[in-house]
Amino acid sequence: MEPSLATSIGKIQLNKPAMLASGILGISLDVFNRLYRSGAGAVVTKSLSSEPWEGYPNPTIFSVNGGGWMNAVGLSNPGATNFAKMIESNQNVPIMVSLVGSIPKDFEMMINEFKNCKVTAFELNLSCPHVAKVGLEVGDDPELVKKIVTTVKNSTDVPVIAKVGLGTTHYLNTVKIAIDSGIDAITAINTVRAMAIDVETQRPILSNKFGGLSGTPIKPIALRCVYEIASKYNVPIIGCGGISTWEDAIEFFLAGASAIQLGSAIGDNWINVFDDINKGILQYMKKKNYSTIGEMVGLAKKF
Amino acid sequence: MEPSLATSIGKIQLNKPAMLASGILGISLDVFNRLYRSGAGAVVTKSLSSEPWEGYPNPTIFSVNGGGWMNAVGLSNPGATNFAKMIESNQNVPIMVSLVGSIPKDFEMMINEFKNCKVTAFELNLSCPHVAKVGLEVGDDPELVKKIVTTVKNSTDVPVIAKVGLGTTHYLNTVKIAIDSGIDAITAINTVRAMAIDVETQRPILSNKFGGLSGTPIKPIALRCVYEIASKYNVPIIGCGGISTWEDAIEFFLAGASAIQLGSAIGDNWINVFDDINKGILQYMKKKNYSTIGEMVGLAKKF
Amino acid sequence: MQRNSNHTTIVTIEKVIDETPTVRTLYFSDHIMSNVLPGQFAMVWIPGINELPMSVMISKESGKAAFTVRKHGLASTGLFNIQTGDKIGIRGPYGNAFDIKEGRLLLVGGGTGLVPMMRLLTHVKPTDDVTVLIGAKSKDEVFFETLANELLKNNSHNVIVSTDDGSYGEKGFVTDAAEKLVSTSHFDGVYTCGPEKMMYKIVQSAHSRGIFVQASLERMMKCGIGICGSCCVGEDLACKDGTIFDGNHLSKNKEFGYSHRNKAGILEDY
Amino acid sequence: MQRNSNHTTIVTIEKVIDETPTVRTLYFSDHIMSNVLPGQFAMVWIPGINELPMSVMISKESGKAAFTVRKHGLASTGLFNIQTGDKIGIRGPYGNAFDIKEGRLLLVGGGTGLVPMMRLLTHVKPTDDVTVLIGAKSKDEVFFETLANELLKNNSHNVIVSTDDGSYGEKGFVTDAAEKLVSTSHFDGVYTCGPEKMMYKIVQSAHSRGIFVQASLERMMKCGIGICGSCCVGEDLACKDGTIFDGNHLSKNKEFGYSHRNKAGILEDY
Ligand SMILES: Cc1cc2nc3c(=O)[nH]c(=O)nc-3n(C[C@H](O)[C@H](O)[C@H](O)COP(=O)(O)OP(=O)(O)OC[C@H]3O[C@@H](n4cnc5c(N)ncnc54)[C@H](O)[C@@H]3O)c2cc1C
Ligand SMILES: Cc1cc2nc3c(=O)[nH]c(=O)nc-3n(C[C@H](O)[C@H](O)[C@H](O)COP(=O)(O)OP(=O)(O)OC[C@H]3O[C@@H](n4cnc5c(N)ncnc54)[C@H](O)[C@@H]3O)c2cc1C
Ligand SMILES: Cc1cc2nc3c(=O)[nH]c(=O)nc-3n(C[C@H](O)[C@H](O)[C@H](O)COP(=O)(O)O)c2cc1C
Ligand SMILES: Cc1cc2nc3c(=O)[nH]c(=O)nc-3n(C[C@H](O)[C@H](O)[C@H](O)COP(=O)(O)O)c2cc1C
Ligand code: FES
Ligand code: FES
Repeated sequence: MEPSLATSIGKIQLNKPAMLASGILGISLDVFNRLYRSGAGAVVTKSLSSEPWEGYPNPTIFSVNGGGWMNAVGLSNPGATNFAKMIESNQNVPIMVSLVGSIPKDFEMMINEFKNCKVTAFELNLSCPHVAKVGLEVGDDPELVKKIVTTVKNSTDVPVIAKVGLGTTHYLNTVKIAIDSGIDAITAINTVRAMAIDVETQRPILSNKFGGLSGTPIKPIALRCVYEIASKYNVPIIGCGGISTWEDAIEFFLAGASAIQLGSAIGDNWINVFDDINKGILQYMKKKNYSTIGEMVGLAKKF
Repeated sequence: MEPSLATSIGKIQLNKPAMLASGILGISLDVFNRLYRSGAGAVVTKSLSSEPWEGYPNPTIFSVNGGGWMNAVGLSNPGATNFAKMIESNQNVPIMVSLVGSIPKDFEMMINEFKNCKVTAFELNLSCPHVAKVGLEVGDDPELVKKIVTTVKNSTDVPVIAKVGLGTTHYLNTVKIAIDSGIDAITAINTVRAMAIDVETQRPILSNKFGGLSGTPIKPIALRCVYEIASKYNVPIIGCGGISTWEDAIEFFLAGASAIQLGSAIGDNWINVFDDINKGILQYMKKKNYSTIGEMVGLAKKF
Repeated sequence: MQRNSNHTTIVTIEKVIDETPTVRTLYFSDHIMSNVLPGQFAMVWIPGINELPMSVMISKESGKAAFTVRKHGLASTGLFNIQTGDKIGIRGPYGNAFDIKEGRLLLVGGGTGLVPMMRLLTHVKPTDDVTVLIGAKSKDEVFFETLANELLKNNSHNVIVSTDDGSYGEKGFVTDAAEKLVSTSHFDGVYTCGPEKMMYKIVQSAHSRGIFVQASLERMMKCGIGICGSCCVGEDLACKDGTIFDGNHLSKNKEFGYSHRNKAGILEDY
Repeated sequence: MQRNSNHTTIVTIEKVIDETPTVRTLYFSDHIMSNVLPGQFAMVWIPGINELPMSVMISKESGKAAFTVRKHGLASTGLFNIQTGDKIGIRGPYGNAFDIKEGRLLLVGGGTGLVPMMRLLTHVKPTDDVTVLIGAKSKDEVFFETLANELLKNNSHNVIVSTDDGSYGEKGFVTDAAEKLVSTSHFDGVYTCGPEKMMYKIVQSAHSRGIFVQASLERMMKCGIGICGSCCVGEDLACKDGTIFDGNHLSKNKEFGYSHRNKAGILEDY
């Protein structure tokens, strides 16, 4: 039997396991359609806020010497209301809507905006490392995480995912609180707080000084987070961070992820990366005689 | 005037700013001499414990796809007593002795072993990410850090450095406690907890499963830590993490480091890396008209 | 070591030339930028201020390149105010290039949209017959007319300026002048860069007559390399799939000529 | 994509040959390992057990290589027990190579130290006159004698086995046999690999007579690439500066022949 690329992340069913990560190319329905055609199993939108945000001035993204990317786009986004209107017509593409906010009410309000949209899941960004008052500053506050997840879960029947990252408190605590508050799945990880300085002008390169490191450099870190979460908790996991090849994808499955997201790899290999990864996974499954992704998930945990 | 490579890290004076990081090639006085001749300003020893440790079985080190190294040598070391004997004859090389332990008494005892040795500084390893009960597990416990630093400072007149890393509590808290307890300088950062899985055999590659990521992938993270510490506290800083070129060194000076350490770069470029970096720094200083390293330290903070 | 085009290289501005009261050309030395293909752009870092996409302007001196910037908002004014000896950062080149046909060519440029047109002129064959249409609001906004004539001195050529107010050259919109040209004579290729409404009309004029036409699109750009999505035009990413698209493709794009996204990513009408 | 020698590649064992009751040779296909230089080693991962440095053994089939392992502690026993169809990981090759002189050559190997000697034999010139000295405790520990003769079938050659107990070949220590040879006839190069005490004597015998001699050193190895320091011999790192050193260098090294470091890095006498 031909192996299947379909996977389920708890209640979420996807035809293909590699998704577009939040913030990458993620502001237009036309582009979502194109990515879906290119082999993405789902697309995650840019993180949306209750009001439109312009984000930080440029430079907001650059390629790091020695691999990877650093960004501080500052969560620029058209706002949940504008965005919901834009994807109202969507029928085909599994869209996961990423949300940022500072208080439970922000999230409640935004989720309400999407009541007429076909949304596969909401992903709560509790882990952006470079914007004050949202992202990690929320994820680092256990009480707030609890309140937000509880509120969100009460506001919608759509599955809700919490996206975590390396903050000032231990991400495993955030995961635990999110699970205890009813979260459906975890995405791990977001970018890692970092910086770069231009030696000629002697100033930080990003306008925001600090940014988030993504791409190959963070893969070994992301993989250990997925493995740690999978070893400790029984929660569906989406692996994210530095994935750019099918081998990377398999590593994340073996560590315990049921699906993966990727962003930076698009900067290196453009959108064919989805197709390349899908093909590689299929070949691996044939060789190892798996018929479903699920058979691989967490296999490395037994060692 | 010819610029000078000499630098001071608080009370510590070095002729050259690039040091060998702990754990790299660091178990023999003959090798220390060789590295010193190759242009290292100082060498940090492997982290020593009160008893000899064999460390973990191999594989303990491997090169990461996409750059950098991952290791879980498990702090193998001959023990403080054996090591102190070995370096008793040292006259030339500025040696910084790195120490690991679980309780204040471990450190007190070890420092006592070195009373007949010429030691430039002690570096407390509060940040090894892959050995239970020591390293990060100590660094993550604020009360313990306070007790250890206080005890060590009372046991010796030699300058004491705390080496921090990304743990489960915020490293800036550890820095603050160390400073409040009288630390002389901070080394930032140690390796970052990470892992890799072999897709063919489907098992973690390191015998210890988890290891520490070092080399180019962690440079942007290390740099932001140095910048964050320098922006928040008035403490001499030694930058460490992914430094492999003179530009990297300058970035760390500009961020606020008075000296740097490097390890992984030796795996890529062998020990000529010290000479290459020294030459590059000198050229940069000439071009920018600096006569001392100190003039550069922290310049990027004003932005 | 080979330069990674995605890493910012710092260059020093060596010469600043005023083209008009609001447009300046800043020259610098950089071997890679001096040899980019016509239509390619760079991301230009003005330290402490911003980073902007800029078409790479030609220089007559080999190994040199330039940016021609119009003073507008904070960022472009920051670049405009850069002086000789100041440092800026550049990365790239990014984007595709014009597909230059042979024979009778028509180039239509408005404002700083003339920059890629000038580099295109350095790639035409001596046998080509080239018409350059320069559009401007008024006389004091006209620039690169002399340069265009100079670059074409070995070609059969025609450089026509039209100003909206008639204060210089022909009076009227450059789009009308273009329509007249393509409706009365044959062209093998039409190339345009400038305000989108202008390009839209040029593309319509040419494409509806089956003439090969290409336009270089401007969109909000943050990364320049196809990551951030801010430059999307329908399902295209201007920085990665473009910036140059041909008439065929553009006639199917529902955003071209009508709307673009602002800094927050909200679709706004032109 | 070119293989990064520092990344572990998984290979499948295709054949296992018993050399003695405690020594086995495991064959696998790997183009890079099949072509390493004589003296080079690999880091061999026995999944779930350990990773060990192993000299790369030759195979008669092209594109294949092997490891010849003596069952000793946990790790080597793990490798010894690997069966046909099992997978191991390899990275490398690491280390330098023998500097092979021309003329009259003497190779002295003890135990698995014969492995690099066998590969060296595949690099001698047909005009070389080659003597191979194989040392073993007793008859049932002798291996590679037939192989050595076979590899040298086109050379003027002499393969001599000496056993400590005289149960096979000449009776006595291989070091005495070597001393006798170098004291009675001229050699252009002497090469040795085996127990360090043995190598120490061979190096002394040859070096004191001004004969070019090289020995391949064994030390505790964790990284194989000059990071961990576990393999240091005086100021040398066996994995990076060696494993092969010549008599000149070794005669100045105060640890060679006397002491080595254990897994904790403590200097222990041989
Ligand atoms: C490929 C390309 C090539 C360009 N070449 C030139 C050139 O050669 N000379 C020249 O003067 N201008 C050029 N521009 C336009 C230039 O990048 C700026 O858009 C313009 O200078 C106004 O910027 P501002 O920040 O000063 O204006 P603001 O007042 O800050 O913004 C006004 C408008 O400018 C546009 N804009 C601002 N920032 C950006 C940005 N990062 N990317 C794209 N658009 C932006 C937006 O439409 C914005 O609404 C080019 C743009 C693109 C996309
Ligand atoms: C460059 C090199 C090439 C080698 N080639 C071969 C070969 O072709 N065939 C062969 O059988 N053996 C070879 N060895 C020796 C082999 O690596 C092991 O040392 C030996 O197999 C014993 O390992 P063990 O772990 O089973 O023994 P243990 O009982 O665990 O240890 C016994 C002793 O073996 C040595 N040892 C253990 N682990 C290592 C290690 N990682 N690196 C180096 N020494 C270690 C130490 O001296 C240790 O005290 C080579 C060693 C080196 C350095
Ligand atoms: C330009 C850029 C913008 C991003 N914006 C967001 C965002 O809005 N919300 C979010 O949760 N993550 C955001 N991320 C993080 C990614 O979703 C992802 O977690 C991270 O980049 C690691 O994956 P990668 O290595 O595959 O890129 C952004 C990343 C990049 C590079
Ligand atoms: C093989 C290896 C062993 C290490 N052992 C130690 C150690 O014993 N104590 C310690 O404080 N850090 C240890 N480290 C961490 C380094 O000192 C350094 O902090 C880290 O590698 C980052 O620097 P780099 O990127 O230049 O290697 C070790 C690193 C490596 C690669
Ligand atoms: S500018 Fe970022 S995708 Fe085009
Ligand atoms: S084995 Fe690590 S330095 Fe040689």
